[in-house]
Amino acid sequence: MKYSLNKSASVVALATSLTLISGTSFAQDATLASVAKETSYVFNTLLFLIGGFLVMFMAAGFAMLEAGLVRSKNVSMQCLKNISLYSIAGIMYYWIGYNLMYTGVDGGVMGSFSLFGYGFDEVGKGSTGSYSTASDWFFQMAFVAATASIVSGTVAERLKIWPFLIFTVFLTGIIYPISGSWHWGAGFLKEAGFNDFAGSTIVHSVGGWAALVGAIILGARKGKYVDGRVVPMLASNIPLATLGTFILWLGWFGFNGASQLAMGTIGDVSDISRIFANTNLAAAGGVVATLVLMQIMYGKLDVTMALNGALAGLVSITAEPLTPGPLAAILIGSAGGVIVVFAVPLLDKLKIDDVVGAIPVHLFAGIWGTIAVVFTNSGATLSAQLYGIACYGVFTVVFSAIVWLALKYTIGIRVSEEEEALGLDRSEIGVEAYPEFTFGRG
Amino acid sequence: MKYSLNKSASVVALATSLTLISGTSFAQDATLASVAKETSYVFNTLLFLIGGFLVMFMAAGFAMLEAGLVRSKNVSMQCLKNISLYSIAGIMYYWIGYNLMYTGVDGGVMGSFSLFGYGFDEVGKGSTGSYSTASDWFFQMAFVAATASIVSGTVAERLKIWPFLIFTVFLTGIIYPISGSWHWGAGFLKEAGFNDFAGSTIVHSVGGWAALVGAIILGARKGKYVDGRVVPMLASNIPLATLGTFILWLGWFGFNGASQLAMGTIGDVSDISRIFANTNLAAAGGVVATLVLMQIMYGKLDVTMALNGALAGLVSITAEPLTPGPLAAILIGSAGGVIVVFAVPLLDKLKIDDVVGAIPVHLFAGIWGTIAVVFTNSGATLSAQLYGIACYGVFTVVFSAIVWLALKYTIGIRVSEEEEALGLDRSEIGVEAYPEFTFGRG
Amino acid sequence: MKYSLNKSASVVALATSLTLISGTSFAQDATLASVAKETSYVFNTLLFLIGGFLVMFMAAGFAMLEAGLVRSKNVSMQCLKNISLYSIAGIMYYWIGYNLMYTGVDGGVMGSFSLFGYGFDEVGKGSTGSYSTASDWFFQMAFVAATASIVSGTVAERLKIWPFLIFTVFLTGIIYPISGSWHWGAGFLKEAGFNDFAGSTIVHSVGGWAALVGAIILGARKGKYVDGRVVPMLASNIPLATLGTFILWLGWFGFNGASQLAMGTIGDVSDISRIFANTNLAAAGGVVATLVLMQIMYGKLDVTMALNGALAGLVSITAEPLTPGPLAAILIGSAGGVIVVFAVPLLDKLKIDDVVGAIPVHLFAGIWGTIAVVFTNSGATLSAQLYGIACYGVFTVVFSAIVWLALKYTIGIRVSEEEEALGLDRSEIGVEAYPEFTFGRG
Amino acid sequence: MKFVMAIIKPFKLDEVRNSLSALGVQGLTVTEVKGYGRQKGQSEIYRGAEYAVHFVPKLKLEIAIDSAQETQVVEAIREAAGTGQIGDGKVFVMDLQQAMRIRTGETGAEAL
Amino acid sequence: MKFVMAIIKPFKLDEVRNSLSALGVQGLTVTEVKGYGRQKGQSEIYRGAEYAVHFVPKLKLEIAIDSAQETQVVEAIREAAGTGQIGDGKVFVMDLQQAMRIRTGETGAEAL
Amino acid sequence: MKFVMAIIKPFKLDEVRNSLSALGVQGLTVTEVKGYGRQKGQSEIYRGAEYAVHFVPKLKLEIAIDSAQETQVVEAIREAAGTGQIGDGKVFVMDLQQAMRIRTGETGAEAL
Ligand SMILES: Nc1ncnc2c1ncn2[C@@H]1O[C@H](COP(=O)(O)OP(=O)(O)O)[C@@H](O)[C@H]1O
Ligand SMILES: Nc1ncnc2c1ncn2[C@@H]1O[C@H](COP(=O)(O)OP(=O)(O)O)[C@@H](O)[C@H]1O
Ligand SMILES: Nc1ncnc2c1ncn2[C@@H]1O[C@H](COP(=O)(O)OP(=O)(O)O)[C@@H](O)[C@H]1O
Repeated sequence: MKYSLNKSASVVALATSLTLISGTSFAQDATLASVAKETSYVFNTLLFLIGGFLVMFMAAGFAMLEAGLVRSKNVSMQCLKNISLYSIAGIMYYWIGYNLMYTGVDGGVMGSFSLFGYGFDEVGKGSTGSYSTASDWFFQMAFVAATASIVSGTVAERLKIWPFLIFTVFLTGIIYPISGSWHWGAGFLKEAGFNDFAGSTIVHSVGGWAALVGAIILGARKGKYVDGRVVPMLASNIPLATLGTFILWLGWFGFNGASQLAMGTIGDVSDISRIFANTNLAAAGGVVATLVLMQIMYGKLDVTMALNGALAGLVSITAEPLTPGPLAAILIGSAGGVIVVFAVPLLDKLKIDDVVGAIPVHLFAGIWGTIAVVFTNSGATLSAQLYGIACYGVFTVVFSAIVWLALKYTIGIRVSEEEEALGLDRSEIGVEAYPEFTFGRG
Repeated sequence: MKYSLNKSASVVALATSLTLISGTSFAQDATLASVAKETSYVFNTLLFLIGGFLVMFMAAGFAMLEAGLVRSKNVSMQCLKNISLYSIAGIMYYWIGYNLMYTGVDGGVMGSFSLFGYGFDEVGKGSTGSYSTASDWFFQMAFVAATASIVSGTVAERLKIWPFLIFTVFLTGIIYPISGSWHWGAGFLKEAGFNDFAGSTIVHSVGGWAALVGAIILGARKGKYVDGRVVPMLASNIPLATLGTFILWLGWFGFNGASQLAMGTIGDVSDISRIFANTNLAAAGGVVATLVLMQIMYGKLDVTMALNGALAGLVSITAEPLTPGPLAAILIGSAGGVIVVFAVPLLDKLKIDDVVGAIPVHLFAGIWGTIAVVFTNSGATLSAQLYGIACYGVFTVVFSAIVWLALKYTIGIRVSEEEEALGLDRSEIGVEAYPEFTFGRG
Repeated sequence: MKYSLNKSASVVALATSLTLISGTSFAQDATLASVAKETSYVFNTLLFLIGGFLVMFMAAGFAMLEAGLVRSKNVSMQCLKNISLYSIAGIMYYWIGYNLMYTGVDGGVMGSFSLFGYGFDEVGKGSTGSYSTASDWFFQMAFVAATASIVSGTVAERLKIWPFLIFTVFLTGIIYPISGSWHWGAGFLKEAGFNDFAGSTIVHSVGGWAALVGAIILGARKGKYVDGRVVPMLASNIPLATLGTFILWLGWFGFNGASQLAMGTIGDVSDISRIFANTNLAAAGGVVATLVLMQIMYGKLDVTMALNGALAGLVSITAEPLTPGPLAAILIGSAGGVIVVFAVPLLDKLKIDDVVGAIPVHLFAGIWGTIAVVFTNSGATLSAQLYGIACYGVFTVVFSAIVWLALKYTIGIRVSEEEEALGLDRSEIGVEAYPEFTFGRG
Repeated sequence: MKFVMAIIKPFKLDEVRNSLSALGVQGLTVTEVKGYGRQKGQSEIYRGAEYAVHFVPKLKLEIAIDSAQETQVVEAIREAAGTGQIGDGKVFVMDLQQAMRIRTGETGAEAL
Repeated sequence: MKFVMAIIKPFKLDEVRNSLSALGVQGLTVTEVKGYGRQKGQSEIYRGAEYAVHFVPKLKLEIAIDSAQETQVVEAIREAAGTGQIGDGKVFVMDLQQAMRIRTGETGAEAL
Repeated sequence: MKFVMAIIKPFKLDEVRNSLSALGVQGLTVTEVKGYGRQKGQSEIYRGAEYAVHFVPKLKLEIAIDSAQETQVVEAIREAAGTGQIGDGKVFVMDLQQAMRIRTGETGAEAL
């Protein structure tokens, strides 16, 4: 922001100076100012568009990650859930979400409710603001979908398709937009001084809480916990999970970088660059931390943990990717990796069956990242951060519990034991993911 | 465009105003104008480059989609066809295509024919126009490849490799460029008032027509239609097909967005933003429409239909991604999804064997999208749209029928029954796609 | 460059002209200049960011390519190696690499050594240069990782994980940065007139040399060469390898395009456009050359060779993607494809076991591309090119031999015969890549 | 000695293996198979076309045992593998003339 | 009872299954196998290296039948699976001492 | 005739095939199987949870031979497949009543 001030300042300087010698100052000022304004408008909008398509691609990342980590008999289902939730998220966020989150919140707890109330700039005309309305909508929409993707991974392999899609409608149309408005919509948490740059809490923890509640209400997969023992259910396709992780890593540059919300000045684009570098270093730290820790604790590496470690590093830096120096970014990300190594077995001890490790990655690392803001951002206070974390936690847990339970006691949320044994691909959608590779298997 | 006018207007305003007080108006005007011109030149070129690499990546999307939808014994072939066609498309479009399409059409039926006639701007110097020549070539080239990818999916699992590559030479070097010139090359259809913003007809229907003719001349796969029954031949890898669909969805932002052809003004970049949002909503509509319809009609969801639905939604909005409002975009895309659900079984009834559903997605939805332009774009007339659709249909059908038949009666286009049973991977290229996953299968 | 000169020229023109009539020239000049400077600063930085995320994504490309080309029992290992090496590369390049490569080389053989010595621009303030420091770091970092990825493919299926990661530490922290400084760090090779625009030698050959030395010291996979016969070990997943190749192709636009290092002027952005077009045509040439040659020599196509051909085409054009015309680009790339077809069997004759063909693609085609510079770039001399190639070869061979041998005689680098037979996934990391697809196989 | 072959539902493998080892069976060999029988696969819909699935996934267990164990073993399989549902599978018994442990060359019952 | 084992070419499965059910055979079990025999796999080229494929994909059918049906069944398989080409496969017949339906515990011919 | 069934370690396939063809065995059929026996799979760790791998990958060879060859064949397999390590596998021999070559209809030893 500082820079745009400087700029307009100099524009003014020019205006005045010219006023002294001619009546052309207005035209002059207008011209230079308009060139500068137009340029920064284009840059800001371009940032949203690039950031938007990168975050949109994260939907593919989640789909591949989850498709790779579930057993082959549930892979088609995971693919279907992911492309469906991304589609529903877009429609819901247009239909009611965006308004709930961004219009007329002013320090309150939610925006205005209006169906299809949201319109883009007229064709050929831009907005009067400093970026295009549609570009902002597109960018914000991609975030909503990420929240829903987090849930689908945790509750995989036993949740019916339609209840999941209905939950997605509530999550993307109501839960996320309302809670999002508290901070990004300039609601009460903004005023309370809560800081969450790109959504460690607003996106990732919210998704994580919803997933946690879902996992508890749904129960573990049959045969996962037998007489105290944890029975591993192996990932069916490791390279697919690896690809998904890399795609998410790529998308995260848009997720964090474009959350700078402006690119038209030297200051903004340089901050975006810091964010890119920090985001990458945090993910790298997460990976290396899991490698070292797995070797120490188990004497063996585990690729799925390394993948979770990368994502935990990314989630950890998301609340504040700008202010940390490179070393701080590495450390913040590494802590995320450490969290994964300890939290994954912990959840199993608690018999909470999180198929893809989304709860450690998105909820726990999300909380950690939100707290870690205070280490590098002097503007943040621990109390405000904890307050924000608590607000999002309570709201999401309560609201999603209501939706999950309502679904459970109406249409039911879980497939039958036989269907679960047979696999959701055949029982729910009748299309096996790899009909030829699993000859003789359900 | 409006905006660039405004801008130069103000530049002029300044020029004049200064003229009153000094002889420096020229330098002054030149300077401001040159800064503004340079900036918008960079923006426009950058748009082509970003759009270009996004559309280029669609080649990977088609490859994965097709590799996922064919049976495992034909997967390597599908991969080879896709990387080869993309390569051939680039070379042919440089060799003769671009000139045929864009140079000296002026209202006619084709551009000038000249081998290697196309040159890029000199090193260090840009073009005198408002964007770099090479950036435009790169962007346009990526479109040609898409057309060829459409064909490869439909005729999969029975077409020999070389005849396909030869057909690709004609399609990308002659059929597409000539027909493309009619509208985008400012040929007779442009003058006739035909509207196709990003290629529902010019790219997708043309590919679809060529595929349809190929499928008919080639005939169905052995065992696909036995005594009136349709024998399903299951997709071998659903997550791969899902990935391909997501990649195509991503690429479509470049496909439609960069077809605005300029990004240097508030108006242009805001229009691109509208296009991004509409493109996403149309795809979402296509997915949701197939979900609901499949549930109603068959009581079961089918992930491959949902994937086709997303693509049909994208093709539907491609002819006019700018003028529709968000709701209209959702509806236009949903109609594309509906088309898929009905057209896929219909083609089977007609014993037209379209392995990946490219004909419903690209041809039928392409026609629908081209017609749908009239609902939101006041500049378009139904008659002109139908006229354009017909011209492209007739030309592509006739021309590709000639090529397919010529190939059929010379080198032959179809593998032997045994080879087909054994699979093209082993019979034609000797490399199985998954040698270890299909132990004991041909 | 020329263009920025023009621009400042005109700015000066304006300044002077105004000086004649008022004391406002300074303010005036400053304003226009600052608008222009700010704009080009943003463009240049944006180029690094876009180029950076495209090159970062190449890590996924290498991962998929290698995961697809190894046998299924070593796929998890390949995934783990790739995500780990990318992470280590980032940390090492931040820790010591960047300084070694870019600070205070001035014609020498290496930069300054300082731990964590590298800092980004302060928050909100950019650099005083023409782009953000962090954006440059991010872009350069992504290149380092590519070098390490090249190695991992060649030595796959028999190298232990930890020795590989330790080698990666040396390669990305020391070998690459030091040798890179010679040319890109403005070291002695720069002064010697060596030309390598985007790294045919600096990145690809260096990776290739390190891989070659590793392959020789490590020895071939058990059973690969039995009594004079070459025993093929088939790729386990062709579509994955195809996807990896397409991702690399995509990333290469960032690799070569952003190596222009500036985008703020008509000249620069137009040059980037030339680079995009040439890069694409060279890859296309590589593919087509392998197709034709395989048909002639073996009467059968081989998809894995076509994939290698695309990459060889890309590597070949990397040393000089700007000056060639389109036809030259096609020819330079085609030669890369020819190299692959002959070099792959040649290495087998020499019993050098290169699992993924990285040596022909990155080393041989890299050397070819570096030599080919002289055909189109009048500034390059054959002697300087050969001198540079030799320097990089000798240094990398010696240095990496030392590291490989040190590892071999301390912790050991190769798994036991049984472990190799069982597969690295189970012996080293205990997670099979496709536990359900390879029922009954080790 | 006897060669017992059992076709069972895949998810029953662990139960069967456990009850066999309870009987002191030291080893067995499992193969993935597809079964055709009274239990028909559900009819599926793919891209709008209905089709019947003739084959159902099963596991085949092969167990070489001492003749004395025959009845116990068959009975144990029946109990462990039975669900009462159609498609539970079969047990077949053949005569085994010779068995040898490759590692040691032991033959007969010691080899099992 | 008899235990019939047939090694056939994969694409012949449906024909064989049909002609067997025509004979009233109620069930059978299919396994994917690789066969080594007179029919050699074509020699392939991979990355410039030629290699011989020793094993050819086949399907193995296992059918427990009543002894009375033996000749019919073997004959039916021969007709349905035969192409006259090398590699058509084999039919092997062994003695089946006991059969049991897990679901019901029925034994002997009723179990088939 | 005899029906020989051998369970071996996967990487021993080529050696066994070679020594059998040396004996004039014209054909055999291979199946991928998982074996349970004295050789326990190593215990693995997945996402922090330890688990025992009960089944080990093996290959099953089925070879129909003339009775006269029985000892040679069994011996050849033992030599070729043996490593002395636990888990080398087993050889089982059953009586083969009938064999037929589908292509020609030849029966008995000529069919092998
Ligand atoms: N005659 C047979 N020969 C070989 N296998 C058989 C035979 N009959 C049935 N089977 C196997 O047993 C399985 C179960 O038989 P099925 O008739 O479906 O149910 P049930 O065993 O309850 O009668 C079949 O899927 C098939 O694999
Ligand atoms: N002696 C044998 N024991 C077991 N299986 C055999 C034997 N001989 C052949 N087979 C199986 O039969 C298949 C066909 O045999 P082959 O000799 O190739 O052709 P044909 O049956 O026409 O003589 C082989 O692939 C193998 O699976
Ligand atoms: N009683 C049995 N029946 C069938 N297969 C068996 C039997 N015992 C062992 N096997 C097979 O032989 C393989 C090797 O046996 P195992 O006991 O592990 O080692 P060893 O053969 O050295 O005693 C097992 O994995 C299993 O496939």
